[in-house]
Amino acid sequence: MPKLRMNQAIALAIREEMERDPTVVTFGEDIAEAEGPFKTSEGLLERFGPLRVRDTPISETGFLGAAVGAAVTGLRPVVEIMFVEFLGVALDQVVTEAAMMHYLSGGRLNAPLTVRASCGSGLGFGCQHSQTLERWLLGTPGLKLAVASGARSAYGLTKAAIRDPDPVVVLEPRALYGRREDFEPGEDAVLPFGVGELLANGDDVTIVALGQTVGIALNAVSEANGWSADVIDLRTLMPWDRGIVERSVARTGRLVTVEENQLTGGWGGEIVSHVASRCYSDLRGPVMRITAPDVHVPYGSELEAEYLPSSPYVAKQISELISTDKVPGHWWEDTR
Amino acid sequence: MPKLRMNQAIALAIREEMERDPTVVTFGEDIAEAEGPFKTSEGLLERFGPLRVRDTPISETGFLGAAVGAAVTGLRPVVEIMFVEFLGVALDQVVTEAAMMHYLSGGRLNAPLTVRASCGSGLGFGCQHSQTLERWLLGTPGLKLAVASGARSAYGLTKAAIRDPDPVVVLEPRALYGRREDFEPGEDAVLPFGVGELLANGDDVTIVALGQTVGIALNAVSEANGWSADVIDLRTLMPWDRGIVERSVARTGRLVTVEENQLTGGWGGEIVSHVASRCYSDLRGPVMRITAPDVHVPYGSELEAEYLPSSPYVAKQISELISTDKVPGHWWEDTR
Amino acid sequence: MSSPVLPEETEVQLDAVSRRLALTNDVAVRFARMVEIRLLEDRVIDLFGEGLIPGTTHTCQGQEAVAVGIAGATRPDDVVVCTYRGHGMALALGVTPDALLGEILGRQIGCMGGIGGSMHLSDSSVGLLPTMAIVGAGIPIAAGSALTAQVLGSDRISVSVFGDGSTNIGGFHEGLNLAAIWRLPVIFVCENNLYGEYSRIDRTTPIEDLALRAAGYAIPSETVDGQDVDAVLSVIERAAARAREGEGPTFIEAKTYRYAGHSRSDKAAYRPAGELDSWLERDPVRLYGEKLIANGTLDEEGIERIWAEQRDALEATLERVLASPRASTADMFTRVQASGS
Amino acid sequence: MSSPVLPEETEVQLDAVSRRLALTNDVAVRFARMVEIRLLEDRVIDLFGEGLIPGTTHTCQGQEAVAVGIAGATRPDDVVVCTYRGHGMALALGVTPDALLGEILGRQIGCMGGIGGSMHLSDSSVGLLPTMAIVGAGIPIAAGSALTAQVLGSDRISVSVFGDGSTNIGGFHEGLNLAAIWRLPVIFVCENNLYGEYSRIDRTTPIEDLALRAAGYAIPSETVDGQDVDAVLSVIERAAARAREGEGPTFIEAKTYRYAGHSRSDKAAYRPAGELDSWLERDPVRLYGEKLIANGTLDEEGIERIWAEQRDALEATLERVLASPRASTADMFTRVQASGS
Ligand SMILES: Cc1ncc(C[n+]2csc(CCOP(=O)(O)OP(=O)(O)O)c2C)c(N)n1
Ligand SMILES: Cc1ncc(C[n+]2csc(CCOP(=O)(O)OP(=O)(O)O)c2C)c(N)n1
Ligand SMILES: [Mg+2]
Ligand SMILES: [Mg+2]
Repeated sequence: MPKLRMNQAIALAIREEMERDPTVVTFGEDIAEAEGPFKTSEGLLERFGPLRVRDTPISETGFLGAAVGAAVTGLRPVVEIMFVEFLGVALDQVVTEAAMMHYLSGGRLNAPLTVRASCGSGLGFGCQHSQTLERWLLGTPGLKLAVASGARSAYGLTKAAIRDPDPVVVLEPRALYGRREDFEPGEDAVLPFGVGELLANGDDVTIVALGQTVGIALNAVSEANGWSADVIDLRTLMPWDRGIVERSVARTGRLVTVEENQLTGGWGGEIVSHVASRCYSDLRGPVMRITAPDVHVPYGSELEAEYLPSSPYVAKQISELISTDKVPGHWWEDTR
Repeated sequence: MPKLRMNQAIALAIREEMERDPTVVTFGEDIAEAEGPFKTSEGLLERFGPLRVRDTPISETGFLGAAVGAAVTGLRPVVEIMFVEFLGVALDQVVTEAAMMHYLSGGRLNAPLTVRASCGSGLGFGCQHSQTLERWLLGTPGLKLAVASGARSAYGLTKAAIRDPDPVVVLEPRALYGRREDFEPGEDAVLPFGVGELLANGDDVTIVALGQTVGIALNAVSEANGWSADVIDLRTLMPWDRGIVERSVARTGRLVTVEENQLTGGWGGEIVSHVASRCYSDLRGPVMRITAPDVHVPYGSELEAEYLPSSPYVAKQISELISTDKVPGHWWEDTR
Repeated sequence: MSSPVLPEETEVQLDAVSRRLALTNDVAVRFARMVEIRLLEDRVIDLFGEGLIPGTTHTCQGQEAVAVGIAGATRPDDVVVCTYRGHGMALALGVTPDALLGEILGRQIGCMGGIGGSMHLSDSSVGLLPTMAIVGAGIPIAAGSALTAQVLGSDRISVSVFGDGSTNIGGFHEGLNLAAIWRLPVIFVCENNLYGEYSRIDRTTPIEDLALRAAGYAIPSETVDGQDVDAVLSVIERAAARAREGEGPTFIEAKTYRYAGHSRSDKAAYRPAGELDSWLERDPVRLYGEKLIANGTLDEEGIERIWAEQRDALEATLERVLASPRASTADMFTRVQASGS
Repeated sequence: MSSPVLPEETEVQLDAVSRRLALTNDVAVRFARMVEIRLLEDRVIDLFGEGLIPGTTHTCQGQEAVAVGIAGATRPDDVVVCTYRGHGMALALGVTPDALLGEILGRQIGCMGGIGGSMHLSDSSVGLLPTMAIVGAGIPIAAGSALTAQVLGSDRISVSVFGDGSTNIGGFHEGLNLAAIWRLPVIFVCENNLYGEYSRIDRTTPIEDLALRAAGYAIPSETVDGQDVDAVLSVIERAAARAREGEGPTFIEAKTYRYAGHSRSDKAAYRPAGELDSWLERDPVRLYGEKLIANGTLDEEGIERIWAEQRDALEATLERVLASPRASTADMFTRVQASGS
């Protein structure tokens, strides 16, 4: 089994899909000659040439729009948005154009488009280059949304996204690009959308995590004292795996989401609301969201580390939840 | 007391603020000479002249960006986005630029900018002109978000937005522009942000509504059979009035949100999550979200009416919740 | 002429292709199509006035020659991306009046099933991509459909149709630049009808000659009389030939005028007195009729017959459409995702 | 010189204004400032190399003359909007090395309190609006700050500084068009350093002469040698005079070059052999030093002394900054909203 870094796993996934299907093309800023600002397209230009692997001008609306037009006429474009924040200048093409193409063609056209975007905090890029921003996408009918939690899931989700007939956004936590993971690439590693993964088993609480917080949640559980947890990597937010969460909560009776987002408007609200509403009778205590505070992502290693929920913090909050059956305050409710 | 249509109330609010403060300016597409596509700036050009009341080219990024630059250097721009969907081509200027200006200036600059956008379904404009899209904004640190529910609240929120030192987005449900409401304009009618309003009193359930669903919820309650409800117009989503909701739920023991959004990613998730988490011991039944289905807004009066939760539907869902202590399925869960 | 964007062909779709080919091959059909567009647009305004249709609509009376010129100079397997002001373009490309009125009236036979409405037309059998209601959005989308042809090595081209007001939005700039740097087979057609909504172009755009903007991307440009269908046709033919030869994009500014207001509710009171009248003197439908008489293709009577036939056909269509089933609740759900919902 | 954007002045802020005025009034200071920028940028690269700083940085060695020229030709109450490649511009405008390095090193004395980092500088006392890290975003923002001057009837102007690569994004197009149609007092300065990230301009932009784009908005333009501080200064002075007279925007393309890679991790291997060397021959700092010697303002020894002084000052600054307190947890919360959080 090769030990691949997450960026290598992504490059491999794209390469394999381009081999498999001559309609797959890829473009973005500096992804061809320079092989990607995060080296997620290493070797692709050399292998597939400049017709299928292209650098673009700094024109997110232009090249996302081009991807939409290409997708509905027979290509499967994979486009890179260097930092997810840059979608802010071109969101329209993803959520108002791509996501409506199937509908607006009376079901005749598909827009099999993959938008890859790096996201998240942890590398000191400051407030305009460190967010996750699922909230801009979550809830858009016609769109799918996946979040990688490491090399293996990045590989499997990227391949699934490229094959999917609908537009898909895959978020890639930037802090994980350099981390290596052991896994066997190939058909069996393709990950279906809408299927979460149970990464740890336990009795007292169901922890739902996504992207960068999957590792954080697993570490928290390994430090847990006197309780055990199911840890679910949700993997896709649209669609999301209600079944795996419901089944787990039916056993554990408690739900905690661990997200990288600010508290307000994060994806955790969706999971927590669903469970509080539909699994009420299974609950033996309040649902809880563990998140970052409602502030801009600060610059600087220490502050950024405080911003993101840490494993010890997650463990502490869950311990308190379990022992008191009350939701403890967020750390910043004491701090301020 | 004048009986004003909502669009007249908005024009009056802007006019009064422009009288009061010479730094208030307003611009947008066809808001000056044509007095606004929805007549929300009637009389402003005539009264204040072309230096302060301007038509713009079709350049949402250009004129929103200009509003940001004007706001941090001494003006208070009020800009109109004709349909909230058009923010998709320029979201960056609102959430990544305006909302970070105070932070990025080390607290020295303010960006007192008001973005007004019409939103919502009910007029047959089709899927790209009928959404509410609070989700693009909700959770953005540094931004405020208000939603009008009629002439009175539009007036009060618009005036508060213009006076606010932070960037504010005010959403105006388009279907309400033509509805008249009796109220007394003036200083006392300015509505503070973060303060919800209790519009009906009851014992069995707390209904939280916003924008167009406020009227729907009130109608539902008036049709209620065997139960009564607190109906809260939340008025602002950032910040939102936790206190009024918590106090009400402490009495009623039940929470229902009624929103115009699709189920996934709507603001209801935020309210419901908070209550399910922090007011768990007050609850005597599951929390419930009443929403539209996860589809594009359909064209055509009948389908559009089905899409939006109706008063009878709201009443029926709540009756069932109260009588069974279970959350009934959404209407489309049977239909499909 | 077969195309990867084409799924199973329905009867209506085949009809669209024959309608398109008829227009390409027969100048009388070209004239008839212009008449059809004019009559249908007038009727649509009435239908809205009668309260039969919710929402809004954007008609194109006065701009018929641009639509028919584009359709006549391109192939059904070429791709066209236009806007919410798309009825004329759709009919010209071959979309049937049934499918068009069906869509506007919310019927299942509508070209997108009756759940899109006037602003959202689509027919992949004649290359009409969904018309989008966001200004400028279609411009890079058209570039992208040209990218498909370039990558797959086909000689299909794309045509992007948009208004004068749309040249001020970022998508215009980015779409043209991308098409230029990638040498994509796409024709940008700006229908300069002097107004973006209620604003005259000189109040939003500091230049008169929009071709100047094309120069900023090294894209060759031509300005054409948009009221002369043959002039439009030949300028598009030249641009199409360049595109098919791999010589990249062309920018065409068609000078034209919309007779009606911007949308259903607009009475266009902002227009200077006499402006409409002076454009009516160069009405594209009448001009073309006169030309066909002059060159002996038709006589007065033939012209009159076409008007009459089209009038009758429209009323028959409308009757059929109004009798046909409305879009149903289920239709809301079934086309949200290609992968099933 | 007082400005509505100015709150209470701190010592550091006053210092920034004097630094600015010194530069305006004294050519030797102008030279010293260019040296300061060069040394600081080199040092920043080292600090990142040593792992002392997280994240990324974009330095401007080779582009010093543009920044100093702009600062020298404008007033402290004018407004400047630049980008993430903003260290040089900030220093030129007067921001102190303490405030700049403090920001980069995450200290409370940083010009935005140490929670923004290298890409986010700001000092309203000398008109530097927050530098934004989104390409093109600052262009309409600069237009808007010029709108303030126009509406309030002041003669303040705005300068928008951006790179060659940024001329391909929608915000550029929309910002220039709006400034033109509203005749705003703003100067658009494009620092054409030949690269946008790792892409040479000819691979993303189909024209060589960016002034062509300005013509698309009827904006007058000038191209200037960006390595010659006096040339930059005088072109900006002309544009500023036009703007203050109410004659609207000007577009200036400054031909320049960045010696370092795009950002900390970029070794710039994509550059053709010899390109850097040929630009180094026209190094703006050396050229200006030679000019000052030639016209008798300074002698060789004076030049050497300035380099030595600046070197010492930088090390002293760095020591002070490293000894100063880091941004604290509370700082995360206190500046999210003006209305208190
Ligand atoms: C991004 C965006 N902004 C604004 C609008 C509202 N709008 C619809 S059509 C229109 C005018 C477009 O003018 P033009 O491009 O000249 O086309 P025409 O309507 O004249 O055909 C405007 C402003 C929109 N649909 N999308
Ligand atoms: C909207 C957006 N897209 C992409 C980027 C990533 N990015 C940062 S700098 C840059 C290159 C900009 O080049 P140019 O405008 O020439 O300025 P320079 O860096 O040469 O000063 C890119 C692509 C960004 N910050 N924002
Ligand atoms: Mg027009
Ligand atoms: Mg550059």
